Amino acid sequence: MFKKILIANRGEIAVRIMRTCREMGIQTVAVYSDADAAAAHVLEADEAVLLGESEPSKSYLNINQVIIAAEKTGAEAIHPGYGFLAENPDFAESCETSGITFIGPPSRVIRDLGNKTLARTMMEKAGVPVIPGMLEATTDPALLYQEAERMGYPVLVKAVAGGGGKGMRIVSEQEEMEEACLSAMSEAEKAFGNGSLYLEKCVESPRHVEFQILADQHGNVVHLFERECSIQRRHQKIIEETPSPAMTPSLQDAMGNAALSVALASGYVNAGTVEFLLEPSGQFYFLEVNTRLQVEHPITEMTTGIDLVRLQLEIATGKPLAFKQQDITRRGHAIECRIYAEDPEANFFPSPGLVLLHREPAGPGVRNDCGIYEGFEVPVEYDPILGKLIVMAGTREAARMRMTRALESYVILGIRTIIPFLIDILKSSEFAEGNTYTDFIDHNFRDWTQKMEDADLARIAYVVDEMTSSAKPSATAKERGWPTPWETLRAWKI
Amino acid sequence: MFKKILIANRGEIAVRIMRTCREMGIQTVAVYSDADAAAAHVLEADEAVLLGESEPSKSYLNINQVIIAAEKTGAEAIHPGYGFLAENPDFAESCETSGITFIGPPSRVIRDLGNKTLARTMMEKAGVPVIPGMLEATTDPALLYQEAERMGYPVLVKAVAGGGGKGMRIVSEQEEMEEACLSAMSEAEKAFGNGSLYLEKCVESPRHVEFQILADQHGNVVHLFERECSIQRRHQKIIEETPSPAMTPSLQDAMGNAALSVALASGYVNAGTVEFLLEPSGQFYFLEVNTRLQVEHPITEMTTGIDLVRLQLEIATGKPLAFKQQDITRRGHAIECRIYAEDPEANFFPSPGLVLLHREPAGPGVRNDCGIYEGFEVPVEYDPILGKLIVMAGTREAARMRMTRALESYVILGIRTIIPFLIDILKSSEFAEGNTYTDFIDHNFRDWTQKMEDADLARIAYVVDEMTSSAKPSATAKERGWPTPWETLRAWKI
Amino acid sequence: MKYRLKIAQETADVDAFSSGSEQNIEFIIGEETYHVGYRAVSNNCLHLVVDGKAIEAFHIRGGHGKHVFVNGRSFLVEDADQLPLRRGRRTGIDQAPGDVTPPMPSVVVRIMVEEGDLVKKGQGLIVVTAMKMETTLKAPYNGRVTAIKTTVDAKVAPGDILVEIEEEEPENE
Amino acid sequence: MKYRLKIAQETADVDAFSSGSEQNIEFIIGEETYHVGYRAVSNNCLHLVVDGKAIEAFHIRGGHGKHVFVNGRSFLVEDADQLPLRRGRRTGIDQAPGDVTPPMPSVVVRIMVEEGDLVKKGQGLIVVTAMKMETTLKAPYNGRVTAIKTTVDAKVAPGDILVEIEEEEPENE
Repeated sequence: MFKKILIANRGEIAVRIMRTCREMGIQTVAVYSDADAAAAHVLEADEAVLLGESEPSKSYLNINQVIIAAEKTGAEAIHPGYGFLAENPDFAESCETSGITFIGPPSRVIRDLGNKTLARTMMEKAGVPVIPGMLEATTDPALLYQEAERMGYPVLVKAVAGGGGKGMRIVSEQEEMEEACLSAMSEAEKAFGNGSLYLEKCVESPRHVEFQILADQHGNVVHLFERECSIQRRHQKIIEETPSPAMTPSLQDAMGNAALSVALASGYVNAGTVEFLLEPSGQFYFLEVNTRLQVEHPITEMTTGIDLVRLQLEIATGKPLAFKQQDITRRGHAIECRIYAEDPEANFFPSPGLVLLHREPAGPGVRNDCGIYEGFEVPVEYDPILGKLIVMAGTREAARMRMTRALESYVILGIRTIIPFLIDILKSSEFAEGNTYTDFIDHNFRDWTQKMEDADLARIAYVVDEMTSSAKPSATAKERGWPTPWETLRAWKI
Repeated sequence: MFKKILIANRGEIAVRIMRTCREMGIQTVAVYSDADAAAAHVLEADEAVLLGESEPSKSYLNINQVIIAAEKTGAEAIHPGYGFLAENPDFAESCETSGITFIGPPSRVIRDLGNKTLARTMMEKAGVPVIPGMLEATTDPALLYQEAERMGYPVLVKAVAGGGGKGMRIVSEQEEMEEACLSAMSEAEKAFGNGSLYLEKCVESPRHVEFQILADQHGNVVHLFERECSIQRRHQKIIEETPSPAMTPSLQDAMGNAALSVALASGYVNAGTVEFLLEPSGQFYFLEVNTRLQVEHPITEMTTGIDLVRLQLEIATGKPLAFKQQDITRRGHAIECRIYAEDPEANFFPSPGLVLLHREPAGPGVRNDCGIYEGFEVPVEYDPILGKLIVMAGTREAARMRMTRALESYVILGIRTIIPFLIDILKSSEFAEGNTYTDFIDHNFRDWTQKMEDADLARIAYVVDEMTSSAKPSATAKERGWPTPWETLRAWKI
Repeated sequence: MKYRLKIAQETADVDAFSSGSEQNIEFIIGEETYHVGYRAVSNNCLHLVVDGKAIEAFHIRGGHGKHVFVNGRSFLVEDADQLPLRRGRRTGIDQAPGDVTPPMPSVVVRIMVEEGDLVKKGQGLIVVTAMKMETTLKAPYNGRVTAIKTTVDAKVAPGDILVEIEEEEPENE
Repeated sequence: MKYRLKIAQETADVDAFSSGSEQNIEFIIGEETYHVGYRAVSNNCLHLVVDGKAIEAFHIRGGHGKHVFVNGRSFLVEDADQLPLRRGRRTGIDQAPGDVTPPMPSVVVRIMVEEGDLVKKGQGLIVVTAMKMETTLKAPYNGRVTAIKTTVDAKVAPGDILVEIEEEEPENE
């Protein structure tokens, strides 16, 4: 096993990877940007190397700097986490040529599968059903308009190098097409360095169902069942669960086998995720492969009892899988909620800033993969994901109630989060009944607003604190030695 | 299902029970003493009723007060937790006669099994092996000395009403017998209101292995596999795990069947634990039945995926068990460490006082059932158990490493805890190899002292804080509005 | 004690009466009456019993008020009597009709109009980004762009007016 | 900066030199030298890099010093120059030979000797209880009980002398 590895990521996923490393006796090297000098992943690591300025391109996306950090610290391998360089084939290749083990698939596999249209062609050949759409990506808006007319609206504009909803737009009519293409291209160019787009026919009322796969270097491939990730806002998953409420034994076999075919067709190695759209009819379509650890991997870990990061490391050292498909069992029901720093009262706009108070939920079956702490300033430069709250229980209903309790006891003050929105979804009868489609939010929560029932309780708490605080001066952020939120947002003009 | 129940306990176990209640939509009523007005279980409950003074006999052991609290708040049932009134048959009977459901076995079963000598006789009849010993308890020291002479030292002095090591002494020679009997009698009288003692032959180098049982009101009985609890200090369990490192499939069958025989012989209902001593030869002896939820129940929950409190509540409402023995599977390996407020540098004497700083461990497979919080004053009146740290992982070794990491990241300042002692046990080769016998501590850690390797690091931290604190004044407990530890220990003279 | 406490856009009158016994307060908020028992658990945590139901409330000063957490929701509670008379409000995009201002600190990515352009209500004017998320600020009403007060890559914050638009057919003039 | 810092019974000289660059300090403690980088993460948490290895240290004032947590262990660190010259020490039972004093706040359960009794080293004198656990305080040497300064049910704390014993054959006289 490796003696030391570098984690080329930040926040909750870097912390999560380091925890497994520590449990395996592996030393960890964190990398960080100026904005992250006191970030949770820096505190968790055995060593930390400054990459550069806060702008991702100057730090977390800077391949050279990351490789130099690994060489300088003697790290034998690099775990890329998700996002940033995780699905960048050039990065994997740089690791390969520098003699550093990239903990993920070979660069060739990442390159093939990262090209969404090539991946579609490959899977079609392997007999895996794919959605009708363009097979060639383009940066020519005219070509996109023409294809959209041919296919008929609604269409899905997607970035060829995309993932996580970045550079993706649903366009329901011609008038919206121009701005959608321009803004998707700009987003994709920024996020992936590649603005090429392609179109897909919009599948109506689908579920997003994905299969976790594991493949070792010896040709052994297994899947670890599905995750349903239909609850999305702006094409970003916000709630994931396993099993999918729509799953049946025969569908699970069919989709599981399709996932294995995808892995075999692409020569996959290490952990990956095969994403499908599932129609109400039971028909499913291959969407794409995420060639890395998935944000929502913990729900698979909790229900299968398998530590995916540990297996990623073992596979990367050449160890064969110690189990076969039939040895893998799943138990109970797990739900994950992503905790985004977004203001549900201001159109879900991102809410960076100082975490003034942080009390985490706890208890049986509750796991909080968290990248913040009290006193941490959430930077404006990176994804708004603060962490993920995951629960497991015996049944879906017990898991739903457990998640509700956990969310209701999760205190984050100073920045805004989507927790109240998540609570209302979890409590809704639509979610309770498992009617989870990718248009769930638009359909059920389009006009959601913060419930004000408890506003009087908040007023009461305010006054009680005022009345009792003479004896016990309320510590403000300033008195606790922290800068106030507005002071810390570096160089903003107000 | 019940609409509202009362939890007749305090601290971590009361909090843990309330969490399941909340997830089942059941309202909770806490009870508390003067010392516990701001205890964690009071903060967790929907309602709270003051029982009386801090002395247990005037609050948590006051049957009338508890029944009145239940009646006043309209609680339909009472969960007794462990300790206090949990194994008091008079309390169960008072509930029965007041028309309140006691969440546990019928008072008759508690009474039968609480009489250790009667229980021995009952189990002998049922064909379950028991340890040679006295069948009659006594408060006459002379009779105890005489029996000890007859049996031969070493002997075990045990309280007939005992449990949790209270009123228990190992006596290896005649000279120690007098003080041992007097102090055991006094302890037992205090703890259980019954000072009667009996003797057992000391089994040498045994493991403590217990089976979790569940029985519904319809005659269905299952066991949920074993827990090994050999790592004990002063007859108090400090580390528990499942599976037992000594377990084999045939032994598991034999002991599991014995546990089921015990349940059937006693007419058991609800959750309980059958304790055995297991000799290196594989011979095992019935010790006693704990007729309540066990402190270490979480390791069973984590490996079987079953919420024992939920099942206790369902059984209490008359619901039949939804599964049979063969449906119950166990996965992975779980370890629990009890976090006692005891000073490992001062002979493990209890360490009550104010919790100045509290940072809980987190991460995959980590559960902290905790009854304290930052700013809480741990009372001098009650058990020194602050909580329990539990981990699960795929293998024993992975669980051992995970627990080590979790313990090393658990920060409790202000009071002393046994965490450094636990870390050294977890890291020892004897524990790693599974050589866990009830004399493990005496054998391997008799002369344990705190490692001072990190003392210089502590000095460095002290100085760095001094040097940087001009800019950022270090908040003392006083400045944070809390009384200092010495002020809070009510009425102690110094 | 009397307070006027504002949460989001709602200001309510709060009267608090100490009801004799030491740890009890009676509240009248608007039309509602609440009987409240309390205990300060720590500097940032209160245990309240409101009409018999226990709740844990967390609170901390920040910005112009106190952040308060109850029942899974957090609120910014401000003392309306101590607020500056007029200031840039943290609001949804639709709520400050005349202002084209970002809802959070962010960076200008694209300016889609020029001075003198006629714009329609809802038309995209400026795209800003924060935490890798882009948002389009839209025209609050039909009108003519009279000034663009920012540039691409500028860092902007709530309250900054980025575009000035003269309303075409003002309703109230 | 120079300190004399005491942990348990060990006092060590600590010299700290700011080594030019802003966030680095060189320490000499006894015979050892440490190169330390640091960052104050919060009021109670430091991120230290000691000879290249990162550690998170937590600290808070309490009692006569600072409680400090590193690598899973907590220490009470005291400034030896600022300690009262002589005070009741928090010690193990064997470490303060002349004192029969409880190690922690506790309650007297039983007194097993009377004034004038001859006692042997290790003989049980008094049983105290705290958190439902009983501990027997034992005679530190052979001698005669000259005074019993407590009663059953009395609340006692570290530093209180509960029994006075005149040593029978003092070694140093």
